[in-house]
Amino acid sequence: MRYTLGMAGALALFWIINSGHYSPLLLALGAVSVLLVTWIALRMDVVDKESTPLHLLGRIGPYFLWLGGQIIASNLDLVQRVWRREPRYQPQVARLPLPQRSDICRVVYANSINLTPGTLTVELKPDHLLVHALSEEGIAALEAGEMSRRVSELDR
Amino acid sequence: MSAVLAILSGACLLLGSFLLLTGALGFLRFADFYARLHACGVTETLATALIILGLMLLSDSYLPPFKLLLILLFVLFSSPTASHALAKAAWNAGVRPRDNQGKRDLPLPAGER
Amino acid sequence: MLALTVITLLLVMAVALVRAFAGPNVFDRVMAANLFGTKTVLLIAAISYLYGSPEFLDIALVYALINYISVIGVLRVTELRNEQRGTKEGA
Amino acid sequence: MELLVNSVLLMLLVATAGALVVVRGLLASTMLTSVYGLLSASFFVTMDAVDVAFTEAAVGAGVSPLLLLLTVAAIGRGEPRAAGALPILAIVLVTITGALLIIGTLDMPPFGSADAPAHTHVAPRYLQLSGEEIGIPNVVTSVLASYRAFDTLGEVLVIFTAGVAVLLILATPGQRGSARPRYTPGSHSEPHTILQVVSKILIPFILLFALYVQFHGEYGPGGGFQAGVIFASGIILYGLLYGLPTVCRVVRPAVVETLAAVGVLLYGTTGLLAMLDGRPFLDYSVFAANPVLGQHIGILLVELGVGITVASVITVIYYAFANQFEMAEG
Repeated sequence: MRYTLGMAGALALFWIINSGHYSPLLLALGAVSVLLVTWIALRMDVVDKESTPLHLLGRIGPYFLWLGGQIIASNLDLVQRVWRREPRYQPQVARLPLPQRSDICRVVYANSINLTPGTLTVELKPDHLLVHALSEEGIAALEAGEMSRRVSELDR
Repeated sequence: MSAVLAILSGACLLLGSFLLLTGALGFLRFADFYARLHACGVTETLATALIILGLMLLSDSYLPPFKLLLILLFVLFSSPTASHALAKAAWNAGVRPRDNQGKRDLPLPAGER
Repeated sequence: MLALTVITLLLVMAVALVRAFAGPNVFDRVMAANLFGTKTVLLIAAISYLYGSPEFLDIALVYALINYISVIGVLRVTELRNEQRGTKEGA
Repeated sequence: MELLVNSVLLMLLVATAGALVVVRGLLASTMLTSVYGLLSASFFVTMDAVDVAFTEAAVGAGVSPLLLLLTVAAIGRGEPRAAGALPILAIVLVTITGALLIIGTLDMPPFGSADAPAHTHVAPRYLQLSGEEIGIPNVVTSVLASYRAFDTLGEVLVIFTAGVAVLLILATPGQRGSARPRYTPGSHSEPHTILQVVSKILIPFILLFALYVQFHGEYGPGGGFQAGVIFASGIILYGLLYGLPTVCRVVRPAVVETLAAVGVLLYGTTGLLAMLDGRPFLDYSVFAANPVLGQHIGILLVELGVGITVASVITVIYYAFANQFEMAEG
């Protein structure tokens, strides 16, 4: 129920931000649309703690700030690799452990790896990730486990 | 005030454009499929964020910035996911990563083929 | 600056097109199409500011939402191919 | 600047078209088609044809590559190399037709000229009076759903007929002209955790955005056609990730097939209601004492009909196609 309400709330917010017209007719149509979509989403069985991660909301902010820093750093690294006369990179493939138990955290972890340029999740298996990286440093940084630890903390 | 905003937005747009060019260059120069995928990643995260931020600073009414924010949010959701889907599809189809000359296959962790 | 951004975007789109044409492998073309999609989102957003008509943003929003569906379609196609090959080998 | 953007986009468009002709391999062609769609949408945007751009965005770059992909999945990726010598007849025919078309454009008025027939016939009236007569900001919607509502009814019928035709051709044998999955394979061998979780978050927003486009057609770009396509692509995304049987359980084929007809009927009935009152077909002024309000209600109803039909027909076509390749798979 909590998740249903959360999703309906998010959808209503999406409608209001997009609409820009607040006549009674359009607001009523908006309410009907939100109800319809929520109903379809319930039928699709996509309303659960993964699609509406309310429990993460409090802790996700600081994580995104940290992730933003990582993204900028790895972008700068990639920029200097690309603009050399001879593009310099040493690709690596490695397996990483996947300690996160909940699907949402695994996805946050995998997509954080994807969002930082230079590392890319190729496969997400039940107990490990297959990661392709442009350099040994990229793999080493992931193996050091800071990102993994921070993602695990989200769920706690 | 608006002059400061204009300068800030110009800086964001300029940096974003530079990153876009970087990504395109990498996309053109890298020898291996997976490496090119990384180059796309550069252009898609930070450059998108910077350009959209630059545009947001240019708005004078309140609705467009919100829409831009939504666009940024959805791009940040979908672009890493698309990269992953693409890598997975290529892996499924038997494309294996190569070294930086695009000649030899990389050593894979034990158990992968 | 806006004009510069638009020109850069067009240039990047041209580069993506070169990749889409040159390949070498089919996934490079898929990647190029995907890159093209995100660049179109940005191009339409930038043009909407350049021409001063914010209603274009809706179109950019549509792309941002549905751009990645075709990549998922490609993933499904390769999977089906693998499954078919698997059943043939099994038989 | 505008000229530069337009000419670069057009050059890219021509290059893509050329590449489409040369490239072998159907998957590659499909991707180039999607690039072509994206480019034409950008081009329409720069020409200020926002509603057309919207349609192209949703159809040309969204749904049609997907349907092509499903076709590729069903028939395989290879394209046989044409055997034999150059297709001389085809080249001659294409050259002559192309030349005739180019000669034809010479008679057209210059681009944007104010005294072109298109701008002197009914367009001034639409532009000047639609504000008073219909009272909605988006003139395109006024023209489409009110002044030219009868034409639009024809277009909706075309879409409906296309859906029926696809069903007739691709119907599963023994199921009375319907394409429904016959068997229930187990869940996918490997779940797509990342894609499924992200799509779980995005699908409700795609669907709601479709409805937003549906109901704001009077104010901004969009309307029933675009909304229907976006809604259907949300459903197709769900189907791609969770499998055809699951999506058929959520959105039943029988319901979708009925809805395709309901949309057309809604449109037609709106028109008939006017006739019951002794007014011409599709004259919306009967719906309220105030004619402008009547126009509002009428446009909302017919756009809803369009949206329902388009969404249903595209979903039906997806079911029929997907059923085809899942049968090839099984």
